[in-house]
Amino acid sequence: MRYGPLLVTFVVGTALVAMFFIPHHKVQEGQSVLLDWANVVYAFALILGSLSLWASHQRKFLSRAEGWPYSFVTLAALAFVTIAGVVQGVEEGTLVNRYYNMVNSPLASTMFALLAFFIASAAFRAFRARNAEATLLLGTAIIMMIGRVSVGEFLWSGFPPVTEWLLDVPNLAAKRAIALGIGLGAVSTALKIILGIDRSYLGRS
Amino acid sequence: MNGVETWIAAILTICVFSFLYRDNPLYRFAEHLFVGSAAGYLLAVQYQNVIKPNVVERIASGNMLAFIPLAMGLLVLGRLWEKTTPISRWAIAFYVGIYSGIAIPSYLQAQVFAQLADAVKPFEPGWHAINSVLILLGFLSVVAYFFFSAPHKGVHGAAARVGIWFLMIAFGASFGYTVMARASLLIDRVLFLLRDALHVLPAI
Amino acid sequence: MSEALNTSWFDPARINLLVGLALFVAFLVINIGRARSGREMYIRPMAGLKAIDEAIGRATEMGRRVLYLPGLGDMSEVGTLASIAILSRVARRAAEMGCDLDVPGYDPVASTIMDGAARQAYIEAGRGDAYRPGTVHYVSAQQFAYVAAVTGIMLRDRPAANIYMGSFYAESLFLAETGNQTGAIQIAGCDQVTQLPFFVCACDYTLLGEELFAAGAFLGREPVQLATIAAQDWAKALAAAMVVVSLLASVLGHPELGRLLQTR
Amino acid sequence: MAAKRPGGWAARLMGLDRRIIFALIFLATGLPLLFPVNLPITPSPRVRAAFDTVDRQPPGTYVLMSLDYEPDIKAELQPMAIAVLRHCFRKGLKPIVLTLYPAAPGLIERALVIAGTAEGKKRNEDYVFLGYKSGSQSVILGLGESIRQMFPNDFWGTPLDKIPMMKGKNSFADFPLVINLSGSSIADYYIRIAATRYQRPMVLGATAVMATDYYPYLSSKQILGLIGGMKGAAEYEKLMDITGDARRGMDAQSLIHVTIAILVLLGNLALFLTGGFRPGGSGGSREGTGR
Repeated sequence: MRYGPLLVTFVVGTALVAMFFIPHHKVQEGQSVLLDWANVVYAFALILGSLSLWASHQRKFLSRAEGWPYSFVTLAALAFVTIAGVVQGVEEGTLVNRYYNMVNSPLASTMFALLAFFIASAAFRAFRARNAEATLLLGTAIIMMIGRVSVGEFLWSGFPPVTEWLLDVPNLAAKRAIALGIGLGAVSTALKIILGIDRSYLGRS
Repeated sequence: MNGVETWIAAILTICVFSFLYRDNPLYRFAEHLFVGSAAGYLLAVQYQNVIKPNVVERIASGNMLAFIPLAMGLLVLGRLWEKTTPISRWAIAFYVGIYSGIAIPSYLQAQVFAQLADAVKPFEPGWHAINSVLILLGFLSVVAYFFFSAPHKGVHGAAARVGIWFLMIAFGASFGYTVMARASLLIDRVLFLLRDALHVLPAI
Repeated sequence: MSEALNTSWFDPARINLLVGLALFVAFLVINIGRARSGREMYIRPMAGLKAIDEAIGRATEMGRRVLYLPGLGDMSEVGTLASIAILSRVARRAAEMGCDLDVPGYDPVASTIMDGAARQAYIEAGRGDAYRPGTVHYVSAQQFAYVAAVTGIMLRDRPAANIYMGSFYAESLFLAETGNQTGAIQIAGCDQVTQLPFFVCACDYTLLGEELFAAGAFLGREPVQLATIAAQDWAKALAAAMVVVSLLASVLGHPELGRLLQTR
Repeated sequence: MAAKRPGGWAARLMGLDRRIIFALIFLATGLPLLFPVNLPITPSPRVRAAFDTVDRQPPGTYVLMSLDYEPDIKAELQPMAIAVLRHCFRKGLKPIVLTLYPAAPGLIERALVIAGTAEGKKRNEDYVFLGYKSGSQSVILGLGESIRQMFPNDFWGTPLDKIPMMKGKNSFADFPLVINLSGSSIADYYIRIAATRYQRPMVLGATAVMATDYYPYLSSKQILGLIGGMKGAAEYEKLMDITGDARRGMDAQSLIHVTIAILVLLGNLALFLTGGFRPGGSGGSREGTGR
């Protein structure tokens, strides 16, 4: 029982790595079947998560804990959208699709839009030329900001080419080195899991 | 969207903007409504696009193979009760095995080999070669900065220091050119409020 | 014309990737051997990781929670796997110090895994009974619904420390800026390059890119784990050397060395 | 008022309440929308290349348009879609439109109605909307084989065989031009499959953040034009001589960027006055910049 799951991870993991190198159509079909199974496991994990989300808000609502009316809103929305979506579907013309355009979409796009405010407050607080490095950071950011809008072009026609040079040379060099490091770090992390060196995911560290 | 739906969307938009002032009942309402609605939408989409085609319809059409993913899914639900929690590890092990196995070759190809293939492209002709040299210098100095097994001292320390300068320029550039994307989203929301909700601006 | 069904058992165009992978596994095995034979594995200190202990200590003194955000990547993002390894170390420290932990989850599978990992960490710290069942709780798998819920936690529960470890996307600035506003000490580690500038600007400590992957091993301090970081360094040195050598070769008129790295 | 120490207002400025910054950003967005200034827009070579590629198609040419963006990021790509659709209609081209995003059909239907009424074009005569199909990469591969296998009916349920416009149109081969507007990796699939494998001339529209990653494909001619973000869409509207949401937004873009730049400069002026600058850097601690 203890080593069973570790063996499953090793066998399945090694098989998926091997499938990358085997173009045989039967093997590729096998891979897509395994991926479909993984998607089903994800769906059931989502059900598990949603049940625990429901339970925590229900507990808060029934015990009239602080903020219980808000929990009722979550419970009502969760129940309505799930039932309507499962019964009628979610595509264009269904109830849930109209609800999505009326509730989910404006909430998501407005939350996304708040980033414009936070980028301003973060720039104001953090872009302080305390030392050489901070000056490099804020100087590049200012040049990039001004150079990318029409007023920048208006002030000096050289702005846009400078912003493109910043992206094509220093930014590219640093991003390439970071990507290389991330790639090797990711391969190492995934290998540790398949080879059983790191078992924290099984609740044993 | 018809009139009422536009108004509801506009009210929810204002509830979210109110967060900028401070945390308040309007924002808290929008937050809880969003958490419930999003969870519901995800469950509905997962049922329609994953569970129904891969499990319900396959079993209905007599494909017995579909019982395996169903069984693994039920193993995951085993975590609902204390004594059945250990058996859920089998489904988790399968899931982690799948995505670790996929990750190794795809990260190796996209993040390691693709970057190196780009890095070894021959120098550009003429004075553009300066850019190629700068890119190589930047690449090597940032790699030196990320080296773990040696302290940042001596030549390695100097290279790491140059690496920090390249990192700072890269972060400044990346920060700067993200501003436009975020500003676009805010412009879209304010345009929605001014035109579609308040009709202060003419419709297109 | 549909492609004839492929029946070959090996794709020769991907031989270079196979060699690369074999080399990496070899580096791993060699370094694990070195670590097991007792050689001391030096890894340079990372300020962000030292700060995690201080942050948990400060939260314990103030009697407030530590908020651990595992990122918005699903399990196909290896940053999420790295975050699980870091969480089990952070949970153990929190258990030893008697500090309360709060882990709002984005990916449902990762949330399930982290619940197990955190529970196990408390048991190994001898504090199995102190583990609060709702510590790891799934919140939402929609990007900004998750942000709405987490910012609500930040502003109402006022955790003393916010730890961001994993793959974060456009929402990174929203979370870090709100956290900064509450005065919490903030430590971030992220493998999404475009989000690093925002964490650098809004957090006290930021682990850059691959430092996220080294953090789990570094916090664990087990020799075998440190060996994997050494293996990464060997591979990085080899990659840098290959770039220099093949550029030199192409300048001297032999560009074919570079074509070895082309992949399909 | 008693003469304050010069550091007085500077110290206050350093600790400025961020809600004042939020109010400034709100004004910088709303005012230019209400009172447009119309700062000059000069189309960049990349957007002009995209415009020329569409412009030189003879009337009646069929164009495959894949519009792949969710409502959350429609700010940059919806105005772009409307401008490109109007261009196709004005040139008498025949766009066949589809999407690979589940929540996009409503948006695209609205874009087609706006562009259609503006240029006097009608459904199933001048354009066809195939709607949404899940499975991004597999759908694009499918379009190389047979459109009808991927999209048996159009968005409103009419079988393709009953639409005269679709007669003889079976796969990529029948489309001399492919246009993809995307906010994600779907652009890579179209470049790899439509442009490279099936050698289709292709124009790409992308969000501002993504656009820079596709400059190399332009220089390698895998794509013939690149429209980047709201600025690219505004440039396309300028070339079309129309004023859409992109051009309306450009004044606000400039004012927001200038506002942030001025705030940062003021903050540093205040820092300088309160003696915060330590020349020569503070050693290796990169985190110092974050505080």
